Amino acid sequence: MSHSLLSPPSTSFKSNERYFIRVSEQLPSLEECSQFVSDASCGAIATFAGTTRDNFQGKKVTQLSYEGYVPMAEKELRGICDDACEKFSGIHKIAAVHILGDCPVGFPSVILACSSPHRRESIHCVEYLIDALKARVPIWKRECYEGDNGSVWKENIE
Amino acid sequence: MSHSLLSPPSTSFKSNERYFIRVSEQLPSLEECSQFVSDASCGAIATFAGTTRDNFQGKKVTQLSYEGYVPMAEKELRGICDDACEKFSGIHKIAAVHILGDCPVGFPSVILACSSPHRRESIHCVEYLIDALKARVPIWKRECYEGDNGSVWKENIE
Amino acid sequence: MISIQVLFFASAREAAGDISKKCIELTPDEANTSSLRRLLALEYPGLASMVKDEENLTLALNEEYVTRGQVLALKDGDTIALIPPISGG
Amino acid sequence: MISIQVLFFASAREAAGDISKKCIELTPDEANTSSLRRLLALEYPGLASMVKDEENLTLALNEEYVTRGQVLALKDGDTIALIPPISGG
Repeated sequence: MSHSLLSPPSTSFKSNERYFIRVSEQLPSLEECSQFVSDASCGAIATFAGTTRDNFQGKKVTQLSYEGYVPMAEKELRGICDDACEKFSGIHKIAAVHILGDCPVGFPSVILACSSPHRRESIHCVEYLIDALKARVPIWKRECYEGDNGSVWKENIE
Repeated sequence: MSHSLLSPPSTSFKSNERYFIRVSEQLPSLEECSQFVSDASCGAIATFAGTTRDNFQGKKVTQLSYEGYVPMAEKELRGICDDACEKFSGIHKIAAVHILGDCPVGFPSVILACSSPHRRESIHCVEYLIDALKARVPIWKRECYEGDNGSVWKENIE
Repeated sequence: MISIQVLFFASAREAAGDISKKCIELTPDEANTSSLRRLLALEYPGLASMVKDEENLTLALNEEYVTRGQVLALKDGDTIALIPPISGG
Repeated sequence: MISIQVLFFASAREAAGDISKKCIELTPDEANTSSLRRLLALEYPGLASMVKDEENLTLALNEEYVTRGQVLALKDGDTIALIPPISGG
């Protein structure tokens, strides 16, 4: 896949679907998520990507490894998108994708993108989406530490 | 520039600079902005892209055309980034780029991206950045309408 | 007797001895989520403390969360998933 | 006499007859932003109503906005930009 410096809205990744939902070992790119939601009627695209950090409470993290209850995770993501569209009436399209399996430091594990005619709704929607995803979607991450420090299943506390 | 489906943090677009500021006819891509801000210490990247809408108050828009006071616009963007880093202490890096010249329907005119260890600050920062950009940065857009409907210089009201 | 499918995820999967999926038969008396928790605790001692604690392990019935405190009837062909605290994102 | 550079943008540029840049000479008495607005209104009639109205046109002195109501002294070599209402984004 090749992008010019000035990326036009690609037709290759367009769809009549309102949502692009995926929980899989192949995470779509930020550009693909953005292109999915982009639309001539929309002046705003907001995105959020969660990436693997190299540290947790002083321990060096080597990677995260994700497990998911895939059909239910995709169903919950769809439910979150429905809730978001009800809450933020201007939202046009949403992409919500999450990785499974290993996610090395610096790589994205989750990407959210949404579009709306005006900016406020997209930005607030993306915050709503990541909060809801962390609260509702049945996905688990194991954090792996350097050396003999093993690994632990994490828990979203917020 | 080529991206795999699972984009690693590229080293090609890394920089020791904290900010990537540009006001020019060649707008960097969303992926480049995201890669600039990505960092192993950060678990969150938020972005905002403003794109040309195809309509305004019932009139069909064919394109926007941007003019800027480039050195001052870049200076103001830098000032906005400094203010944002003071306001949101976790912000690691920021990209703030704006197009000049013609911007057809669906194309991005402005891209903002920032990274932070945790999600809340990046998302709030990106909202702060676009609000401040619209309030402070000396850039003007002319909206061009279909047929004989001419064009007008716009004014940010909010 | 009815037959349901139980899915184990993450720490619950490991606590059960790395079992991901198990078909379980229930008598009509046992055909509810509360009895199922008791049966799973007996069958998988490593899972016992977790599966008996609603704070720690949520159930999903046919891909819908079971609300805390709720006891739902189970019928033949249902799928129950054991959902330890989630950590997506 | 001092010499300053004036930059015209967007609607101000068009109102002045599509002039982007102009070198202007000021006497010591005129060497301030308030007098400059008056001189520009005389020199560019199309720009007059705009340049006399601080609500409508802001000045930037050497790439810094001049606060509304403020009158700043100008010195040789300064750059003043005429900033109509902005619309970036």
